[in-house]
Amino acid sequence: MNYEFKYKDEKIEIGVAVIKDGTVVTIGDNLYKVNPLSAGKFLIESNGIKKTVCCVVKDGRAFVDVDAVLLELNLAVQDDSVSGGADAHAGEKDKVFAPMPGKIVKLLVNEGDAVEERQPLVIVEAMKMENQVNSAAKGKVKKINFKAGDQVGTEKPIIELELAEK
Amino acid sequence: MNYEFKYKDEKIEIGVAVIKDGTVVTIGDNLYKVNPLSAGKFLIESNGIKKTVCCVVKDGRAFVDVDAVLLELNLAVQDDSVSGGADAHAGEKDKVFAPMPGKIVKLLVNEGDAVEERQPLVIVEAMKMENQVNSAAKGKVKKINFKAGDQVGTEKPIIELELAEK
Amino acid sequence: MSKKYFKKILVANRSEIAVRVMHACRLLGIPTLAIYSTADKNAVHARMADEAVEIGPPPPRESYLAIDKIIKAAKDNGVDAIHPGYGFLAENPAFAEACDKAKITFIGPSADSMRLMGNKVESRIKMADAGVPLIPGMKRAGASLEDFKKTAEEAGYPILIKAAAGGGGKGMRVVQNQKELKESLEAAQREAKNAFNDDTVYLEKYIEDPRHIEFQILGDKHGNVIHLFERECSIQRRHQKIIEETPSVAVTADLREMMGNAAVKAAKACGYYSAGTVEFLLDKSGYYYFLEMNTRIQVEHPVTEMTTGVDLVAEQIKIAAGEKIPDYVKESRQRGHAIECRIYAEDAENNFLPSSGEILYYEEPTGPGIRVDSGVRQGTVVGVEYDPVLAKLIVHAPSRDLAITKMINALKEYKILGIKTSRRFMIDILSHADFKSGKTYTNFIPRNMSGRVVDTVPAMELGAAAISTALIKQSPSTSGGGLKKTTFSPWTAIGSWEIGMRITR
Amino acid sequence: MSKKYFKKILVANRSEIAVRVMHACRLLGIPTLAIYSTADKNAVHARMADEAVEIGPPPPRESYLAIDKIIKAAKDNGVDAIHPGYGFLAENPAFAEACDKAKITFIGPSADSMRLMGNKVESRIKMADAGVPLIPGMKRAGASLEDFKKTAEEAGYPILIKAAAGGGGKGMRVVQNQKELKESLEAAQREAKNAFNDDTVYLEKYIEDPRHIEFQILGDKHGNVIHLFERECSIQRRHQKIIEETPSVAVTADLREMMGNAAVKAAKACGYYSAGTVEFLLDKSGYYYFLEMNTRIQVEHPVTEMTTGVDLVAEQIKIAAGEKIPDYVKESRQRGHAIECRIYAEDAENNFLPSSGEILYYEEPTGPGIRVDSGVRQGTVVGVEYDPVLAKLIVHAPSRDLAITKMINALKEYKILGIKTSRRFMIDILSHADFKSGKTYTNFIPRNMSGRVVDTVPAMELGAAAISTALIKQSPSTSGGGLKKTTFSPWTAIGSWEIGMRITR
Repeated sequence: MNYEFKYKDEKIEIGVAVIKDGTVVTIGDNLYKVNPLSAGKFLIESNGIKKTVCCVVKDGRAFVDVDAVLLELNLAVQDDSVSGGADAHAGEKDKVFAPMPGKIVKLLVNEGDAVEERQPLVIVEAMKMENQVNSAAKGKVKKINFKAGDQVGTEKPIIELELAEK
Repeated sequence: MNYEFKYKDEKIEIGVAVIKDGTVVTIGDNLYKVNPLSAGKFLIESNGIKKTVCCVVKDGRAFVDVDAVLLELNLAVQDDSVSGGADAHAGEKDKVFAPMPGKIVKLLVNEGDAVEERQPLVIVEAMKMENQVNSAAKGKVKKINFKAGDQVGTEKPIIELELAEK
Repeated sequence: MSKKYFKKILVANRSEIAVRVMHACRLLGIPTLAIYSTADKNAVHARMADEAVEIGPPPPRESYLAIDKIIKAAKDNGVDAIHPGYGFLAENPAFAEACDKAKITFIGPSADSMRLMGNKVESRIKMADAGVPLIPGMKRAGASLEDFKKTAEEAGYPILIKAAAGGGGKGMRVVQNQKELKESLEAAQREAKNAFNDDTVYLEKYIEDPRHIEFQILGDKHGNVIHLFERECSIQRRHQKIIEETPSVAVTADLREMMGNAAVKAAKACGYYSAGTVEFLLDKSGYYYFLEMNTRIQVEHPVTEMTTGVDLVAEQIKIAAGEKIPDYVKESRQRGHAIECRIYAEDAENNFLPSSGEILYYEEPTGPGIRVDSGVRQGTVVGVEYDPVLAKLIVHAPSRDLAITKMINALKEYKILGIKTSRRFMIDILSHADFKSGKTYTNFIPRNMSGRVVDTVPAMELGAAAISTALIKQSPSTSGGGLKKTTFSPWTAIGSWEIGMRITR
Repeated sequence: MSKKYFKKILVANRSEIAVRVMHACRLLGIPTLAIYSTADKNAVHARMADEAVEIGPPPPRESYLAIDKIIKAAKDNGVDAIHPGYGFLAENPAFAEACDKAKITFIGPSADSMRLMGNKVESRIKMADAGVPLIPGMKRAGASLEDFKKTAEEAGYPILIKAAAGGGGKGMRVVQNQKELKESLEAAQREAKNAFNDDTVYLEKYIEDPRHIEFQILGDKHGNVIHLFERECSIQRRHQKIIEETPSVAVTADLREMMGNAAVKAAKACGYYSAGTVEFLLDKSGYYYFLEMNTRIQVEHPVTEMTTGVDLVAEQIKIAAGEKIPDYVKESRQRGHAIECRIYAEDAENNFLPSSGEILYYEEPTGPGIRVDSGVRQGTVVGVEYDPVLAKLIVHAPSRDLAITKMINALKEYKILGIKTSRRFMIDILSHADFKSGKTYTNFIPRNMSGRVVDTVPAMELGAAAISTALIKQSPSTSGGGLKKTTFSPWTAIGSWEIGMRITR
């Protein structure tokens, strides 16, 4: 999912991927791991630094507090089509992509295995979080392009499936 | 509206009438004026004493704190039919009752006046709160049984209406 | 148990100071009656009191300043004492007299003390008579160059020439020595003539880099007057104090004794009782000059309370009831260091414009040695009718360094969203090398903060990251693994994500 | 700015004491590392730290007591000091040694001091040698009636005969004078024989109505040891302290000096450094007897902090870093009165059974002189795995009377719903005439609270009134005037009326 926010005249373009316990957000070259704490409070980690961010949204205005720096953001655009990471490939059920760049911890299937929809296929670690990637459809494992320990991006599929007939 | 709560084996029967800013609750001979403050907090006045009552409801259990006395209540029965005060007469649209015992501050109509549904008819003061009583239906004022300054109960109608044909 | 000093106290104020006064009443077991304007029906102070009466519409003149209405509310409700807080009617002798007339105790000084200290000319004369040092200068406009020369020599250079009709720096000249005097005087007169069509100028000693040092006074109705040490309130913006602390780095033990004695002398000279404050300017050489006396409890009183352990408002009430100053108060000493930051509803990044609106999120900092005196909570709608002080954050620590650290952390932890507050501005002041090293003069803010820039990029990115997380987490179909996708309208979804405390009324 | 004492401190504890320690670290500018069990992932202490690592499953043995895991976490994360809090590993010499071995500073006393004071027999011998008074009696079981007679005379009547194998009052006899001795001794022996099949009994002085008085000790690594006055902790339930205060009404200035000196002597005798507590029993005649020394920061340390102005945890950290006790600590004096109430998750009206569940509503009291050391917040799920102290409420006021008033008000204002807490029980203690008059002996609760009844009728009625208001206000068709009527299912409607802070995760 991509969002575009506005602060005064500045635009902030954002990519969001959902992980266990939170999200990973990319803004330009910066990566943020966001962990919702309670309504209005978020724990954000970036480059080993942890910050508690407080924000509230009302009537389309988002109020933000980071270490007593206050500002108001507005959502400009929400764009599902232009996207990095796994979201970019959301239509392609026969290809299994990493949700974000990371390292393959474990492959849970072998080439030739039959898989069910929602069956766990691979575990990818990113930002010290393990994320399980499930199959989006029923089918058979045609090809596995990586092995455990490999670094993986979001452009090349980890696994290719042969989908079952509908 | 009437409710019945249970605390351990005790039953608490309650009558509730909605007034401006809150409710008036009757429990036996006791009258309570309840003013919601914020989610979970209520200001309750009775016999000139003011108390802040804190309560939360979750999964059908109501947790109550009054001056650090804690208890848990359960709703036993909700009964619309057996009721004191104005609620008892809810079906009788041609009779206008006081929502609770009080004093008539002002009559807003005269005998013979035509009235619309929801038109304000009389202002009754109870527990230092003024409450406006509206007509439940379209019609004509047939009889007014009290004048301003009179004490009024809930059994005898303040105003009797001749309802318009449907 | 403790003595019952009054039957019921009406608190003739609103917001944090009303709450503060009610805490003292509660401590002494005295029931309270709040008054509130229609704008303050749900205000914290109105809710906290044992009883509360609506006193009129929002404009102060019709509510918090309406003496007749307040006296009537007191009489109607069995009140036998009124605490005025600060501001509003706190220094109004007519109000104190109206209380007297209604046989209600005014918790404050006598109307006479107030009247005397309220008159700046008379009070200066009184102080001069009592031997309290004033800023040297002319009592009235100078006539001749010789006049100016003589007064300048008496006051000591540098001196300041000011236009009598003055304002805005026009006709104002700092003169460093006698050689410059004639020329500067003439220039000032010309400037004054041009600006105000009046070339009358006068002279007073110019105090370079002054500090604002004030002494807390406590007097009882038996003639005892003591001081409870100093507060430094040099950090001001447009003569508005924003950060106060005690002890002052500039006040040595000797100076403390001298200034404290002068403050007691000043208070005694006007027959003062109750809590009061004697304000001085302190120059770099350790000379101090009487500014004025405030005949009320001061906004910044908590820093004195945190270091001396005295509950000043409770003592005010006891004094009003005729009690003598107790020994433990007389014997109290300063301990550790306390700082107060005033939390104003203002936008420090936009010319300090007042900020109004609803407080959508509110969370106070907690921890040992942290005190918050607040008049707001989540859901409070901050208007523009009243003083913009929402709350005061006060910290206490063993040393000034540690108090600064504690305050910076507490300001970061203090979350107030929905309106602007100047918390970041205060963090920047407290983090400034000049503040840390104690170079706190009344011109600190224009000198050190005028070029201040806030880097909003991290907050922008972190905020956007947080909001987008909230947005995406709202969507029912985006939980779980990475390969899901949905479309939804975020501002609709987020509508239900408004914060906390929904009022059920 | 202030000195950097350590690079990073691991706080080897959870809940309120972990939070308290982190406040001190933050004050000193030292980053913190929290450890948490899987049950505490969202706990307040884990969130507050700069960093946090999961250490194992909920059982303490596998997490908060797992020395190896904790040392590993410290090494992996650049930690150079560990604060153990109280409980868990705080008085475990093996942990202190494991820290030493890993070249990590243990913030507490030496393993040797801990070991010595942890051995109740050895420590009594050491204390006797150092001249610290012990409860007089036999060192071992008595052999003959003459033995008993002699020891009883030395100790002074009344004396207490106890079964060596004893417990539960069996074989226990109070003897008022020598005439009763023979008969009581025989009776005790018979009873002991019947109960434990062992008729061995011994004797010690019987102390009627004792008070628990303890002294706060602070020692540095340079041989300086001071005391920071007493705390009275006589209000106990089954040997669990629940209300603590300072100063004690029973401790005169002379007694304070004597007992303080004895406490310092005790600490010096075991080469003590860091914060510690020497506990005594005090009898009605002013005699005091050493009980034991606690080699850790105590739960009730805040009352000392509130009256002396010393941050004990910060001083512990500085002492661990090799600092000497600073002058301001040495010179500190008691000021005013402080009381602490421990907020346990328990049902005082139902045999004090532990209460568990989710905290559905949480609001702390505020005001001058009120401090809350809390390890929970709204949404915290209180389990049964750990100590039931959720938080500590501490108040400070000029006098004991005022502190009691402030505490009662604060306990009422402290709102914790969803689980039971014993706040009302503590209000009833504080309101008792014997508490107010200072008759606080260790048997206060069995003596004064055993017949305690809570009148639940007002709470029942007020609660029912509040809930029914919430129910009726929920109904969309019941707003406005009085004559409306509707049917709806209240428990369904009320489902959406759960309180506040919905976690978005």
